[in-house]
Amino acid sequence: MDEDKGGLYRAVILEHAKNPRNSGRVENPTLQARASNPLCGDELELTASLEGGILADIRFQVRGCAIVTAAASLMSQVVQGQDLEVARVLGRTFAGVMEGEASDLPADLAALEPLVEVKKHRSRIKCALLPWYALADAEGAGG
Amino acid sequence: MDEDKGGLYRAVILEHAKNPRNSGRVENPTLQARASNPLCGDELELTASLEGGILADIRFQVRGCAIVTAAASLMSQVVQGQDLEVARVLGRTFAGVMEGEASDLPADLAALEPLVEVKKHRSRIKCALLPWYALADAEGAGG
Amino acid sequence: MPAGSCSSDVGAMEINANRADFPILQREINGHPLTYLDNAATTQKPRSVIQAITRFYEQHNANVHRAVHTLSEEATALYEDARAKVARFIGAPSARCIVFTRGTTEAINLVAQSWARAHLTAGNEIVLSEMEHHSNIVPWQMVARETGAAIRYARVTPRGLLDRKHFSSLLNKNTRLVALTHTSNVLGTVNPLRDMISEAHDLGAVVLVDGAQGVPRAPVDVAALDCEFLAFSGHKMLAPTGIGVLYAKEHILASMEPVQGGGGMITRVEEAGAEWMEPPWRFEAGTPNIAGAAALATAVDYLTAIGMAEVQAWEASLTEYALAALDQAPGITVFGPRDSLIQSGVIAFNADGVHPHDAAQILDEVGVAVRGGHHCCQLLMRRLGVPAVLRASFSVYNDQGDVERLIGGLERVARVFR
Amino acid sequence: MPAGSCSSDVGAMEINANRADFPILQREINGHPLTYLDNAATTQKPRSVIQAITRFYEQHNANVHRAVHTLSEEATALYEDARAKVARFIGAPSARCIVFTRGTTEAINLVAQSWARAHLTAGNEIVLSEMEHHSNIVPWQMVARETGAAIRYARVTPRGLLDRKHFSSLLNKNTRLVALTHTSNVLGTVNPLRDMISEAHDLGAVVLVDGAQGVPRAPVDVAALDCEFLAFSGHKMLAPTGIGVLYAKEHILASMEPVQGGGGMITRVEEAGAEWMEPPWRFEAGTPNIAGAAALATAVDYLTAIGMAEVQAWEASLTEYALAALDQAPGITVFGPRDSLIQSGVIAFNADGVHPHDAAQILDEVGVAVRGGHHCCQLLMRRLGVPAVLRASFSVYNDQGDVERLIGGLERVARVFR
Ligand SMILES: Cc1ncc(COP(=O)(O)O)c(C=O)c1O
Ligand SMILES: Cc1ncc(COP(=O)(O)O)c(C=O)c1O
Repeated sequence: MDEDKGGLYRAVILEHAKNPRNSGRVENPTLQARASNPLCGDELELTASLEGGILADIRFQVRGCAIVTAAASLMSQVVQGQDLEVARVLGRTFAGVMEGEASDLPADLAALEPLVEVKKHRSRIKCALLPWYALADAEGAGG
Repeated sequence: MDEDKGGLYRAVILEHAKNPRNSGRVENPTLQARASNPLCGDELELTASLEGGILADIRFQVRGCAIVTAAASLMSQVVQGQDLEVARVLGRTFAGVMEGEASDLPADLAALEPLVEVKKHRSRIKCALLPWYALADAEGAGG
Repeated sequence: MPAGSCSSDVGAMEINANRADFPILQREINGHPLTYLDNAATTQKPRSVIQAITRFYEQHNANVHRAVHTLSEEATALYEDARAKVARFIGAPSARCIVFTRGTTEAINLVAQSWARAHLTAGNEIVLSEMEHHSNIVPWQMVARETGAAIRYARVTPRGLLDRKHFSSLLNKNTRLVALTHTSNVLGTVNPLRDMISEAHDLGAVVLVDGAQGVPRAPVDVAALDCEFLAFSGHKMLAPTGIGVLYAKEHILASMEPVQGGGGMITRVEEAGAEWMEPPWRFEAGTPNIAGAAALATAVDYLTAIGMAEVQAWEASLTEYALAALDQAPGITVFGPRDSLIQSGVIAFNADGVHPHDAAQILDEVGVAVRGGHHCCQLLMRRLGVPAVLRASFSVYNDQGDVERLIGGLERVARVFR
Repeated sequence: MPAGSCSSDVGAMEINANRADFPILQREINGHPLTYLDNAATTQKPRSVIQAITRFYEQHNANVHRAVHTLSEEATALYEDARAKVARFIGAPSARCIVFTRGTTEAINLVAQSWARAHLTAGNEIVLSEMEHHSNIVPWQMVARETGAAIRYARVTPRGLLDRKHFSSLLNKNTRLVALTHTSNVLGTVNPLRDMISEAHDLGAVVLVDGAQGVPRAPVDVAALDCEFLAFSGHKMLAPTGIGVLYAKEHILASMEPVQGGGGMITRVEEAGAEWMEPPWRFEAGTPNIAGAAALATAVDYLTAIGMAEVQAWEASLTEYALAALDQAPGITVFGPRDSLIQSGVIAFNADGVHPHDAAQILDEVGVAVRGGHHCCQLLMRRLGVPAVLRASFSVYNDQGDVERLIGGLERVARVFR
């Protein structure tokens, strides 16, 4: 198996893991969630500012493996500027693909293609989905 | 396997099972015990009259399989008129043979030879030993 | 492959094809071919099940969960796929309703220790029947002693049926739990569970079904039965020893505390305490019998390929044949319903004047394996008025030839003890 | 047959002969030969053990106890002989001290639920250590909650040793139970048990040893240790999943109530209650994992033929070799004693800046199976200050080539994450 192409750790995953997009915290977030996978020790915090139902800004702070870090980074790019409820539907669609219920990624999730390889590795699927679980659970911050 | 020779149910065992010697109860016993094997439902009562340490009369009432019935019958013949403590030592010797610790029956237990076959059948060994356990446990009756 | 087409007029030849799948049936016992009729104690295993174990250890062996390497992923998939397959086999809505245990006994004890200990108090009643296996009595006695709940035993009729009226008379608003066997392991009696379960539900009781004999012998559908719990053992349905199943309704499982603590059932451990995983994993502390679960899935495949309705029909036809033959045999007393419509693959009988252990031993001398004893049913023995009985019990590989060898053996028993 | 002569200067060639006995080592993983270094999770099985299972099902399968037919006599003999063999293997005075369980976890839970529940009350203390596996923590937390007893955790030093002084400082006249691992499943640390046990005994405490890692890796003699209880798992010592052992001193076992009720553990059942069989059978309700016990005996034979002292020496030599190699490798942090005199066959480490799961996954791509995670030791992880570590662990079939492939794999990890 070539080290840099294919497999779980293809270049784009590694690139996102090393330089995660939208990393950090949104100041005065209007939406917030924590998610963790105690079995791996992965922990993640999502903060976002919601403007009229739109995810105007979304950021992640991740302590975890390359997959969960890249998944959060890729997700933040996909949902940035999206309607929250639309984004949550996208999350369920992605979960369906990863859990083998649906087979193909729809066009609006094409950016997540590098993560689909993860579904061959049952024990890691949760790493790819953790940021989406956080979005599903996120609630208004501070109030 | 021939039906009448060898095996567990050789003629002498069957004969003792059908016509057990010293069957019944001693009246006013000075020695008495019950033994049972709840796993098979076997039950047995030993009564004896002890005269100066000698088993002057010993009888068995048995509800159980052919092996336990024959074992009680054969034993009663062996110990009838014996010193109680000597008889108990014989019981331990016989148990040693049946449980595979000793290999040969001593001469004074030669009459028990037809029972030795039982030792090939682990689940039945207790049937052959039950009357001897009763003797080991027997206590003075009525007082 | 097992014969696929055993309709109700199933012929010996058709299902006979199965015999070749069971390596142990080649064995000779005391110079005679093995006639194995002790299936209610444990069944033999088809080659495919034995190979599933070998394949696991030669190709996939690893511990489950929590590791990312290939073997562990494979072992986890085999283990969790087995759970899903077992769920489908009994009509459970989800794999999350399936807890793997060592066997029926552990499954029942789990319910007793987790569910019953939390829900029963003095004044509550548990209804059992006199035909229950000790494994469906003793756990309730233990929990009754702890909680102060009382146990009521539904009577068995002289014909060996559960006394339906007596059962109804025992139910009342204090009845919290009803635990009944699907099929008696001594008499073969099949209980009218659907009806009894709905009667128990009407009074608000929870129902556990002991499926140790029922699940291997007939189609069992938990959705149709609507029982809260179903317990059964792999080793009585062509699978290995050491693996069994507790089915429970999902919301009940979710409300239950674990009984054993350890690795694999927690999400977080602190010095002061731990957080449980969700069911079913919460109830599976420690390394499970992984190969056993994988091989149970193979046994389910084997039975499914035959069809459980066909298994049931085949055992009914053998039971009828054997009942008729035992009726002809002199000096044989048969216990139980003697009716293959309500009797499934198990027959209890005695040879008059011969202790069951002696009869079983003499049968063994000609290769016929039956069991004599109380069969872990001392209450039923007392009701039948005997210390012990002989039991012949069938599985998919038995045929009329086995019954004939049993009858021949019983003639020998009579000759020896004539 | 395993190589018989592995003295302390054991050469790779000699014990290498064992590799051919393990069919799974022929497997390729992602195009690479399998380098199995996850032995602390579960070991692979030699052909003789796999064949023992097959032989059981092809020739001897029956339920144990209570039947007189030949197969049942044979199955019972295999099962009870296995008990005797296990007793000899650990220096137990009698087979009656050996209870078969599913594994270490169930063995510890049995002691918690039977012995500890009966003996502990508020004010009593249980002493554990921070390096215990969750299976030697959670059962005590559960019993502590029920009884009001308190748990004290002996600290682990930065070097990964049990803090001997801190341990002593925890012992007092309220200490009823001390439960300690023989060998840490993360750090490989071997605890000075003899000494600690006699100190606990001086204060009147009872001692349980978690032998899950120790029994497979070194000679363990319960008579010499003088512990009251020893728990271990078959699957970590070349035997199948689903079988394990609780050793207990005979008089203690005789004083203990059963935890599970059912067939095979009673002498008499009445409507109102039941009478228990004597130990060890009292603790084995239901049909046990018969084939598993028989195959465990074969695994004991396999290990005995090598010699446990030789196994220990071989693992020490591999540990030394691996520690030296990991020290040379750039960007690797090793945890634990780093001293093969007090470290047995298990090494914890991390690749700097790489999450253990990512490292384990990349190692798997070249066929190297190690485990990354908390290894069921969250308390120890907190003490080490990391969420997870990588772990390589050895068994009899590993050799220096495996270590070299691990090191090669770690270079690959560094390249991927450079
Ligand atoms: C009706 C019934 N219930 C329970 C059991 C106990 O099953 P196991 O021994 O597999 O736990 C048996 C079998 O022995 C049985 O026949
Ligand atoms: C030290 C230690 N204790 C207990 C256990 C639990 O063993 P099992 O999962 O076989 O019950 C393990 C293995 O996981 C272990 O390494």
